Amino acid sequence: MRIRLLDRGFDPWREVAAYQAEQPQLAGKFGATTVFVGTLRDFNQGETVQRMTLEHYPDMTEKYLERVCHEAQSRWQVADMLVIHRHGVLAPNDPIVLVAVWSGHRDSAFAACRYIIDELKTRAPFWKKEETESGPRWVEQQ
Amino acid sequence: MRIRLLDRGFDPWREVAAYQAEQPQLAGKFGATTVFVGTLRDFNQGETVQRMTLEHYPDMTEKYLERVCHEAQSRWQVADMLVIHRHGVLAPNDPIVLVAVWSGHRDSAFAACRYIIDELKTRAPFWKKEETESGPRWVEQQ
Amino acid sequence: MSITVRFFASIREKLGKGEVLIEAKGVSSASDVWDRVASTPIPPNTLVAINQEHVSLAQAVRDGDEVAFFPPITGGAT
Amino acid sequence: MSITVRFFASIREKLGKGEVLIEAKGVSSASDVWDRVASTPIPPNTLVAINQEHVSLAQAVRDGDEVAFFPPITGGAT
Repeated sequence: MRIRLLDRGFDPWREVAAYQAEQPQLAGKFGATTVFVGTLRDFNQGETVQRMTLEHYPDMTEKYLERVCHEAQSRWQVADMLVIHRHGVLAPNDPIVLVAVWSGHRDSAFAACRYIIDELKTRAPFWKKEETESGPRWVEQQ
Repeated sequence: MRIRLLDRGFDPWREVAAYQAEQPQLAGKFGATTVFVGTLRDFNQGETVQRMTLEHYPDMTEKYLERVCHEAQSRWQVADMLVIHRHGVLAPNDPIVLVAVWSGHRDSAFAACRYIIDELKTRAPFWKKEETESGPRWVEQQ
Repeated sequence: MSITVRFFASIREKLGKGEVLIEAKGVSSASDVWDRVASTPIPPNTLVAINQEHVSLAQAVRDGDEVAFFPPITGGAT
Repeated sequence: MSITVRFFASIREKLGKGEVLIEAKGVSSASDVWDRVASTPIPPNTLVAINQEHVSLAQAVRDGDEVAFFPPITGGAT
Protein backbone atom coordinates (compact mmCIF):
# COMPACT_ATOMS: atom_id res chain seq x y z
CA MET A 1 0.00 0.00 0.00
CA ARG A 2 1.32 3.41 -0.88
CA ILE A 3 -0.08 6.89 -0.19
CA ARG A 4 1.60 9.91 -1.70
CA LEU A 5 0.99 13.65 -1.59
CA LEU A 6 2.62 15.43 -4.51
CA ASP A 7 3.22 19.13 -5.10
CA ARG A 8 4.03 18.55 -8.78
CA GLY A 9 2.21 17.07 -11.75
CA PHE A 10 2.07 13.32 -12.26
CA ASP A 11 1.13 10.85 -14.97
CA PRO A 12 -1.44 8.55 -13.32
CA TRP A 13 -0.98 5.68 -15.80
CA ARG A 14 2.77 5.72 -15.43
CA GLU A 15 2.40 5.74 -11.64
CA VAL A 16 0.05 2.75 -11.67
CA ALA A 17 2.33 0.83 -14.04
CA ALA A 18 5.44 1.66 -11.99
CA TYR A 19 3.82 0.74 -8.68
CA GLN A 20 2.49 -2.54 -10.03
CA ALA A 21 5.91 -3.40 -11.48
CA GLU A 22 7.43 -2.86 -8.01
CA GLN A 23 5.09 -5.48 -6.49
CA PRO A 24 6.31 -8.77 -8.00
CA GLN A 25 4.46 -10.68 -5.27
CA LEU A 26 1.18 -9.53 -6.83
CA ALA A 27 1.90 -11.16 -10.21
CA GLY A 28 -0.71 -13.79 -11.01
CA LYS A 29 -2.44 -13.24 -7.65
CA PHE A 30 -5.00 -10.59 -8.59
CA GLY A 31 -7.78 -10.77 -11.15
CA ALA A 32 -9.12 -7.22 -11.02
CA THR A 33 -7.69 -3.72 -10.94
CA THR A 34 -9.91 -0.65 -10.66
CA VAL A 35 -8.41 2.79 -11.09
CA PHE A 36 -10.07 6.14 -10.60
CA VAL A 37 -8.43 9.40 -11.73
CA GLY A 38 -9.90 12.81 -10.94
CA THR A 39 -8.77 15.53 -13.36
CA LEU A 40 -9.08 19.32 -13.29
CA ARG A 41 -11.65 20.52 -15.82
CA ASP A 42 -11.34 23.89 -17.53
CA PHE A 43 -14.86 24.88 -16.47
CA ASN A 44 -16.93 24.62 -13.30
CA GLN A 45 -20.32 26.05 -12.38
CA GLY A 46 -20.53 27.95 -15.65
CA GLU A 47 -17.11 29.61 -15.45
CA THR A 48 -13.78 28.99 -17.12
CA VAL A 49 -11.18 27.73 -14.68
CA GLN A 50 -7.67 29.00 -15.41
CA ARG A 51 -5.87 27.51 -12.44
CA MET A 52 -6.58 25.82 -9.14
CA THR A 53 -4.73 25.82 -5.84
CA LEU A 54 -5.16 22.80 -3.59
CA GLU A 55 -4.48 23.52 0.07
CA HIS A 56 -4.16 20.71 2.59
CA TYR A 57 -3.47 20.08 6.27
CA PRO A 58 -0.08 18.34 6.32
CA ASP A 59 0.09 15.14 8.42
CA MET A 60 -3.66 15.10 9.04
CA THR A 61 -4.19 14.48 5.33
CA GLU A 62 -1.86 11.49 5.23
CA LYS A 63 -3.38 10.14 8.43
CA TYR A 64 -6.91 10.19 7.01
CA LEU A 65 -5.88 8.80 3.63
CA GLU A 66 -4.25 5.88 5.42
CA ARG A 67 -7.27 5.39 7.63
CA VAL A 68 -9.64 5.30 4.66
CA CYS A 69 -7.40 2.75 2.90
CA HIS A 70 -7.26 0.55 5.98
CA GLU A 71 -11.03 0.72 6.28
CA ALA A 72 -11.37 -0.37 2.65
CA GLN A 73 -8.96 -3.23 3.36
CA SER A 74 -11.01 -4.38 6.32
CA ARG A 75 -14.28 -4.32 4.37
CA TRP A 76 -13.21 -5.92 1.11
CA GLN A 77 -10.58 -8.39 -0.02
CA VAL A 78 -7.96 -6.05 -1.35
CA ALA A 79 -4.51 -7.20 -2.48
CA ASP A 80 -2.97 -3.73 -2.76
CA MET A 81 -3.79 -0.02 -3.04
CA LEU A 82 -2.15 3.12 -4.38
CA VAL A 83 -3.43 6.63 -3.62
CA ILE A 84 -1.83 9.81 -4.98
CA HIS A 85 -3.24 13.28 -4.31
CA ARG A 86 -1.92 16.57 -5.66
CA HIS A 87 -1.59 19.79 -3.73
CA GLY A 88 -0.27 23.19 -4.80
CA VAL A 89 -1.06 24.92 -8.06
CA LEU A 90 -2.76 22.93 -10.86
CA ALA A 91 -3.68 23.73 -14.46
CA PRO A 92 -6.71 22.38 -16.35
CA ASN A 93 -6.25 18.78 -17.46
CA ASP A 94 -3.88 18.08 -14.55
CA PRO A 95 -4.67 14.93 -12.58
CA ILE A 96 -5.83 15.77 -9.03
CA VAL A 97 -6.18 12.35 -7.46
CA LEU A 98 -5.49 8.72 -8.31
CA VAL A 99 -6.97 5.70 -6.52
CA ALA A 100 -5.91 2.23 -7.68
CA VAL A 101 -7.08 -1.04 -6.11
CA TRP A 102 -5.85 -4.56 -6.89
CA SER A 103 -8.13 -7.39 -5.85
CA GLY A 104 -9.09 -10.97 -6.58
CA HIS A 105 -12.47 -10.06 -8.03
CA ARG A 106 -14.12 -7.08 -9.64
CA ASP A 107 -16.84 -6.61 -7.04
CA SER A 108 -14.33 -5.84 -4.32
CA ALA A 109 -12.05 -3.84 -6.64
CA PHE A 110 -14.90 -1.52 -7.67
CA ALA A 111 -16.34 -1.25 -4.17
CA ALA A 112 -13.03 -0.47 -2.48
CA CYS A 113 -12.00 2.06 -5.14
CA ARG A 114 -15.33 3.85 -4.89
CA TYR A 115 -15.22 3.80 -1.09
CA ILE A 116 -11.76 5.36 -0.99
CA ILE A 117 -12.57 8.22 -3.37
CA ASP A 118 -15.90 8.95 -1.65
CA GLU A 119 -14.47 8.96 1.87
CA LEU A 120 -11.38 10.88 0.81
CA LYS A 121 -13.63 13.61 -0.53
CA THR A 122 -15.32 14.25 2.81
CA ARG A 123 -12.68 13.31 5.39
CA ALA A 124 -9.19 14.09 4.03
CA PRO A 125 -8.51 17.80 4.59
CA PHE A 126 -8.07 19.35 1.13
CA TRP A 127 -9.56 22.60 -0.13
CA LYS A 128 -9.80 23.79 -3.70
CA LYS A 129 -9.49 27.40 -4.76
CA GLU A 130 -10.27 28.09 -8.39
CA GLU A 131 -9.03 31.03 -10.42
CA THR A 132 -11.78 32.02 -12.84
CA GLU A 133 -12.33 35.01 -15.10
CA SER A 134 -14.25 36.71 -12.28
CA GLY A 135 -11.42 36.13 -9.81
CA PRO A 136 -10.47 33.48 -7.28
CA ARG A 137 -13.12 31.51 -5.39
CA TRP A 138 -13.10 28.68 -2.91
CA VAL A 139 -14.94 25.64 -4.21
CA GLU A 140 -17.95 24.86 -2.02
CA GLN A 141 -18.99 21.38 -1.10
CA GLN A 142 -21.99 20.25 -3.14
CA MET B 1 -14.64 5.49 -28.69
CA ARG B 2 -12.38 2.59 -29.57
CA ILE B 3 -12.93 -1.16 -29.31
CA ARG B 4 -10.05 -3.53 -30.00
CA LEU B 5 -9.62 -7.27 -30.03
CA LEU B 6 -5.99 -8.29 -29.64
CA ASP B 7 -4.32 -11.64 -30.14
CA ARG B 8 -1.15 -10.49 -28.39
CA GLY B 9 -0.30 -9.16 -24.95
CA PHE B 10 -0.87 -5.50 -24.11
CA ASP B 11 0.08 -3.03 -21.39
CA PRO B 12 -3.25 -1.59 -20.19
CA TRP B 13 -1.74 1.56 -18.65
CA ARG B 14 0.22 2.35 -21.77
CA GLU B 15 -2.92 1.82 -23.88
CA VAL B 16 -4.99 4.18 -21.72
CA ALA B 17 -2.26 6.83 -21.75
CA ALA B 18 -1.81 6.53 -25.53
CA TYR B 19 -5.52 6.64 -26.26
CA GLN B 20 -6.05 9.66 -24.02
CA ALA B 21 -3.11 11.46 -25.63
CA GLU B 22 -4.73 10.89 -29.04
CA GLN B 23 -7.93 12.69 -27.92
CA PRO B 24 -6.82 16.34 -27.53
CA GLN B 25 -10.48 17.42 -27.62
CA LEU B 26 -10.93 15.71 -24.24
CA ALA B 27 -8.29 17.84 -22.48
CA GLY B 28 -9.87 19.87 -19.68
CA LYS B 29 -13.35 18.52 -20.51
CA PHE B 30 -13.51 15.48 -18.26
CA GLY B 31 -13.25 15.30 -14.50
CA ALA B 32 -13.31 11.55 -13.95
CA THR B 33 -11.69 8.48 -15.49
CA THR B 34 -12.50 4.97 -14.31
CA VAL B 35 -10.46 2.06 -15.59
CA PHE B 36 -11.04 -1.62 -15.01
CA VAL B 37 -8.44 -4.25 -15.92
CA GLY B 38 -9.11 -7.98 -15.68
CA THR B 39 -5.95 -10.07 -15.33
CA LEU B 40 -5.29 -13.82 -15.56
CA ARG B 41 -4.59 -15.30 -12.16
CA ASP B 42 -2.30 -18.28 -11.70
CA PHE B 43 -4.98 -20.22 -9.80
CA ASN B 44 -8.71 -20.82 -10.17
CA GLN B 45 -11.08 -23.11 -8.32
CA GLY B 46 -8.24 -24.62 -6.33
CA GLU B 47 -5.98 -25.41 -9.27
CA THR B 48 -2.84 -23.85 -10.69
CA VAL B 49 -3.48 -22.28 -14.07
CA GLN B 50 -0.53 -22.58 -16.44
CA ARG B 51 -2.08 -21.06 -19.52
CA MET B 52 -5.45 -19.98 -20.85
CA THR B 53 -6.89 -19.91 -24.37
CA LEU B 54 -9.59 -17.34 -25.10
CA GLU B 55 -11.82 -18.29 -28.01
CA HIS B 56 -14.21 -15.79 -29.53
CA TYR B 57 -16.78 -15.44 -32.31
CA PRO B 58 -15.22 -12.95 -34.75
CA ASP B 59 -17.47 -10.07 -35.83
CA MET B 60 -20.21 -10.97 -33.35
CA THR B 61 -17.82 -10.09 -30.51
CA GLU B 62 -17.06 -6.63 -31.89
CA LYS B 63 -20.75 -6.04 -32.59
CA TYR B 64 -21.74 -6.78 -29.00
CA LEU B 65 -18.86 -4.82 -27.49
CA GLU B 66 -19.96 -1.82 -29.54
CA ARG B 67 -23.56 -2.30 -28.57
CA VAL B 68 -22.72 -2.45 -24.87
CA CYS B 69 -20.62 0.74 -25.18
CA HIS B 70 -23.44 2.55 -26.97
CA GLU B 71 -25.87 1.47 -24.28
CA ALA B 72 -23.53 2.85 -21.61
CA GLN B 73 -23.31 6.10 -23.58
CA SER B 74 -27.09 6.41 -23.75
CA ARG B 75 -27.52 5.78 -20.01
CA TRP B 76 -24.76 7.95 -18.59
CA GLN B 77 -22.91 11.08 -19.62
CA VAL B 78 -19.78 9.59 -21.06
CA ALA B 79 -17.12 11.65 -22.86
CA ASP B 80 -15.17 8.69 -24.27
CA MET B 81 -14.56 4.95 -23.89
CA LEU B 82 -11.82 2.46 -24.65
CA VAL B 83 -12.34 -1.31 -24.55
CA ILE B 84 -9.60 -3.85 -25.29
CA HIS B 85 -10.13 -7.61 -25.02
CA ARG B 86 -7.54 -10.32 -25.55
CA HIS B 87 -8.07 -13.56 -27.40
CA GLY B 88 -5.67 -16.42 -28.14
CA VAL B 89 -3.21 -17.91 -25.66
CA LEU B 90 -2.54 -16.08 -22.37
CA ALA B 91 -0.13 -16.66 -19.50
CA PRO B 92 -0.79 -15.87 -15.82
CA ASN B 93 -0.52 -12.13 -15.04
CA ASP B 94 -1.51 -11.25 -18.64
CA PRO B 95 -4.25 -8.60 -18.91
CA ILE B 96 -7.46 -10.09 -20.35
CA VAL B 97 -9.68 -7.07 -20.68
CA LEU B 98 -9.47 -3.30 -20.26
CA VAL B 99 -12.45 -0.93 -19.91
CA ALA B 100 -11.74 2.81 -19.60
CA VAL B 101 -14.42 5.50 -19.32
CA TRP B 102 -13.90 9.28 -19.37
CA SER B 103 -16.73 11.35 -17.95
CA GLY B 104 -17.59 14.68 -16.33
CA HIS B 105 -18.28 13.14 -12.94
CA ARG B 106 -17.31 10.08 -10.99
CA ASP B 107 -20.83 8.67 -10.61
CA SER B 108 -21.23 8.21 -14.33
CA ALA B 109 -17.62 7.09 -14.83
CA PHE B 110 -17.98 4.29 -12.26
CA ALA B 111 -21.46 3.29 -13.40
CA ALA B 112 -20.61 3.13 -17.10
CA CYS B 113 -17.34 1.23 -16.50
CA ARG B 114 -19.11 -1.31 -14.31
CA TYR B 115 -21.96 -1.68 -16.78
CA ILE B 116 -19.61 -2.37 -19.67
CA ILE B 117 -17.58 -5.05 -17.88
CA ASP B 118 -20.72 -6.75 -16.50
CA GLU B 119 -22.59 -6.80 -19.81
CA LEU B 120 -19.48 -7.81 -21.73
CA LYS B 121 -19.15 -10.84 -19.49
CA THR B 122 -22.58 -12.22 -20.37
CA ARG B 123 -23.20 -10.99 -23.92
CA ALA B 124 -19.90 -10.75 -25.81
CA PRO B 125 -19.05 -14.24 -27.11
CA PHE B 126 -15.77 -15.25 -25.46
CA TRP B 127 -14.91 -18.58 -23.90
CA LYS B 128 -12.02 -19.40 -21.60
CA LYS B 129 -10.17 -22.68 -21.59
CA GLU B 130 -7.67 -23.13 -18.78
CA GLU B 131 -4.70 -25.43 -18.80
CA THR B 132 -4.21 -26.78 -15.29
CA GLU B 133 -2.11 -29.55 -13.78
CA SER B 134 -5.02 -31.95 -14.29
CA GLY B 135 -5.37 -30.99 -17.95
CA PRO B 136 -7.37 -28.48 -19.95
CA ARG B 137 -10.87 -27.44 -18.87
CA TRP B 138 -13.43 -24.98 -20.15
CA VAL B 139 -14.26 -22.34 -17.56
CA GLU B 140 -17.93 -22.56 -16.56
CA GLN B 141 -20.09 -19.55 -15.93
CA GLN B 142 -20.59 -19.00 -12.21
CA MET C 1 -28.53 -21.06 -50.88
CA SER C 2 -28.02 -22.85 -47.59
CA ILE C 3 -27.60 -22.30 -43.85
CA THR C 4 -24.15 -21.88 -42.28
CA VAL C 5 -23.96 -23.52 -38.87
CA ARG C 6 -21.15 -22.66 -36.48
CA PHE C 7 -20.05 -24.13 -33.17
CA PHE C 8 -17.80 -22.64 -30.52
CA ALA C 9 -15.80 -23.69 -27.47
CA SER C 10 -16.89 -26.93 -25.73
CA ILE C 11 -19.70 -27.52 -28.25
CA ARG C 12 -17.27 -27.24 -31.14
CA GLU C 13 -14.97 -29.75 -29.42
CA LYS C 14 -17.78 -32.20 -28.59
CA LEU C 15 -19.15 -32.18 -32.14
CA GLY C 16 -15.65 -32.23 -33.58
CA LYS C 17 -16.47 -29.49 -36.08
CA GLY C 18 -16.49 -25.71 -36.19
CA GLU C 19 -18.68 -25.05 -39.19
CA VAL C 20 -21.02 -26.94 -41.51
CA LEU C 21 -23.35 -25.99 -44.34
CA ILE C 22 -26.83 -27.50 -44.43
CA GLU C 23 -29.76 -27.31 -46.82
CA ALA C 24 -32.42 -24.89 -45.66
CA LYS C 25 -35.20 -27.23 -46.77
CA GLY C 26 -37.21 -28.71 -43.89
CA VAL C 27 -35.55 -26.47 -41.31
CA SER C 28 -37.75 -23.82 -39.73
CA SER C 29 -36.17 -22.99 -36.34
CA ALA C 30 -32.74 -22.92 -34.66
CA SER C 31 -33.86 -26.04 -32.81
CA ASP C 32 -34.41 -27.83 -36.16
CA VAL C 33 -30.91 -26.80 -37.22
CA TRP C 34 -29.41 -28.48 -34.15
CA ASP C 35 -31.35 -31.68 -34.82
CA ARG C 36 -30.09 -31.74 -38.40
CA VAL C 37 -26.38 -31.35 -37.47
CA ALA C 38 -26.07 -33.25 -34.18
CA SER C 39 -27.10 -36.73 -33.13
CA THR C 40 -27.27 -35.81 -29.43
CA PRO C 41 -29.77 -33.53 -27.65
CA ILE C 42 -28.70 -29.90 -27.34
CA PRO C 43 -26.77 -29.40 -24.06
CA PRO C 44 -28.66 -27.41 -21.41
CA ASN C 45 -27.87 -23.68 -21.32
CA THR C 46 -26.64 -23.70 -24.91
CA LEU C 47 -26.83 -20.21 -26.42
CA VAL C 48 -27.97 -19.57 -29.97
CA ALA C 49 -27.17 -16.71 -32.33
CA ILE C 50 -28.70 -16.11 -35.74
CA ASN C 51 -26.75 -13.75 -37.95
CA GLN C 52 -24.66 -12.86 -34.88
CA GLU C 53 -27.59 -11.82 -32.73
CA HIS C 54 -28.52 -13.67 -29.55
CA VAL C 55 -31.90 -15.40 -30.07
CA SER C 56 -33.90 -18.27 -28.59
CA LEU C 57 -33.92 -21.86 -29.87
CA ALA C 58 -37.45 -21.32 -31.19
CA GLN C 59 -36.33 -18.47 -33.44
CA ALA C 60 -37.18 -18.91 -37.12
CA VAL C 61 -34.29 -19.66 -39.50
CA ARG C 62 -34.22 -18.67 -43.15
CA ASP C 63 -32.19 -19.62 -46.16
CA GLY C 64 -28.84 -17.79 -46.07
CA ASP C 65 -28.76 -17.39 -42.29
CA GLU C 66 -25.72 -18.04 -40.12
CA VAL C 67 -26.75 -20.03 -37.04
CA ALA C 68 -24.30 -20.47 -34.14
CA PHE C 69 -24.43 -22.68 -31.04
CA PHE C 70 -22.19 -22.08 -28.05
CA PRO C 71 -21.98 -22.56 -24.28
CA PRO C 72 -22.55 -19.76 -21.76
CA ILE C 73 -20.12 -16.91 -22.23
CA THR C 74 -17.08 -16.66 -19.97
CA GLY C 75 -15.17 -13.63 -21.24
CA GLY C 76 -14.17 -10.58 -19.29
CA ALA C 77 -12.79 -10.83 -15.79
CA THR C 78 -13.24 -12.54 -12.47
CA MET D 1 2.34 24.84 27.58
CA SER D 2 -0.30 26.33 25.34
CA ILE D 3 -2.76 25.48 22.61
CA THR D 4 -1.80 25.72 18.94
CA VAL D 5 -4.70 26.94 16.80
CA ARG D 6 -4.62 26.49 13.04
CA PHE D 7 -6.87 27.80 10.30
CA PHE D 8 -7.19 26.60 6.72
CA ALA D 9 -8.57 27.73 3.39
CA SER D 10 -11.34 30.39 3.47
CA ILE D 11 -11.24 30.58 7.27
CA ARG D 12 -7.49 31.23 7.22
CA GLU D 13 -8.05 33.99 4.65
CA LYS D 14 -10.94 35.58 6.55
CA LEU D 15 -9.06 35.64 9.83
CA GLY D 16 -5.87 36.71 8.08
CA LYS D 17 -3.80 34.16 9.97
CA GLY D 18 -2.80 30.51 9.63
CA GLU D 19 -1.65 29.71 13.14
CA VAL D 20 -1.73 31.25 16.62
CA LEU D 21 -0.73 30.12 20.09
CA ILE D 22 -3.10 30.74 22.98
CA GLU D 23 -2.97 30.14 26.71
CA ALA D 24 -4.87 27.03 27.74
CA LYS D 25 -6.25 28.75 30.83
CA GLY D 26 -10.01 29.36 30.70
CA VAL D 27 -10.46 27.29 27.56
CA SER D 28 -12.37 24.04 27.93
CA SER D 29 -13.83 23.24 24.50
CA ALA D 30 -13.03 23.80 20.81
CA SER D 31 -15.86 26.32 20.84
CA ASP D 32 -14.05 28.30 23.57
CA VAL D 33 -10.91 28.26 21.44
CA TRP D 34 -12.75 29.88 18.55
CA ASP D 35 -14.19 32.59 20.81
CA ARG D 36 -10.71 33.35 22.10
CA VAL D 37 -9.12 33.75 18.67
CA ALA D 38 -11.88 35.27 16.55
CA SER D 39 -14.14 38.28 17.04
CA THR D 40 -16.84 36.90 14.72
CA PRO D 41 -19.15 33.91 15.26
CA ILE D 42 -17.89 30.64 13.86
CA PRO D 43 -19.12 30.23 10.25
CA PRO D 44 -21.82 27.57 9.81
CA ASN D 45 -20.50 24.14 8.73
CA THR D 46 -17.02 24.86 10.05
CA LEU D 47 -15.14 21.64 10.77
CA VAL D 48 -12.95 21.15 13.81
CA ALA D 49 -9.99 18.86 14.38
CA ILE D 50 -8.13 18.31 17.63
CA ASN D 51 -4.70 16.76 17.27
CA GLN D 52 -5.60 16.05 13.64
CA GLU D 53 -8.77 14.09 14.41
CA HIS D 54 -12.18 15.29 13.30
CA VAL D 55 -14.22 16.21 16.41
CA SER D 56 -17.25 18.33 17.32
CA LEU D 57 -17.15 21.93 18.56
CA ALA D 58 -18.12 20.73 22.02
CA GLN D 59 -15.04 18.51 22.28
CA ALA D 60 -12.83 19.17 25.30
CA VAL D 61 -9.46 20.83 24.67
CA ARG D 62 -6.39 20.30 26.81
CA ASP D 63 -3.11 22.06 27.28
CA GLY D 64 -0.72 21.10 24.46
CA ASP D 65 -3.47 20.30 21.96
CA GLU D 66 -3.46 21.38 18.34
CA VAL D 67 -6.91 22.71 17.39
CA ALA D 68 -7.77 23.38 13.75
CA PHE D 69 -10.75 25.11 12.13
CA PHE D 70 -11.56 24.73 8.46
CA PRO D 71 -14.43 24.81 5.97
CA PRO D 72 -16.04 21.67 4.51
CA ILE D 73 -13.54 19.56 2.63
CA THR D 74 -13.41 19.78 -1.17
CA GLY D 75 -10.59 17.45 -2.17
CA GLY D 76 -10.76 14.53 -4.51
CA ALA D 77 -12.70 14.69 -7.73
CA THR D 78 -15.91 15.88 -9.28
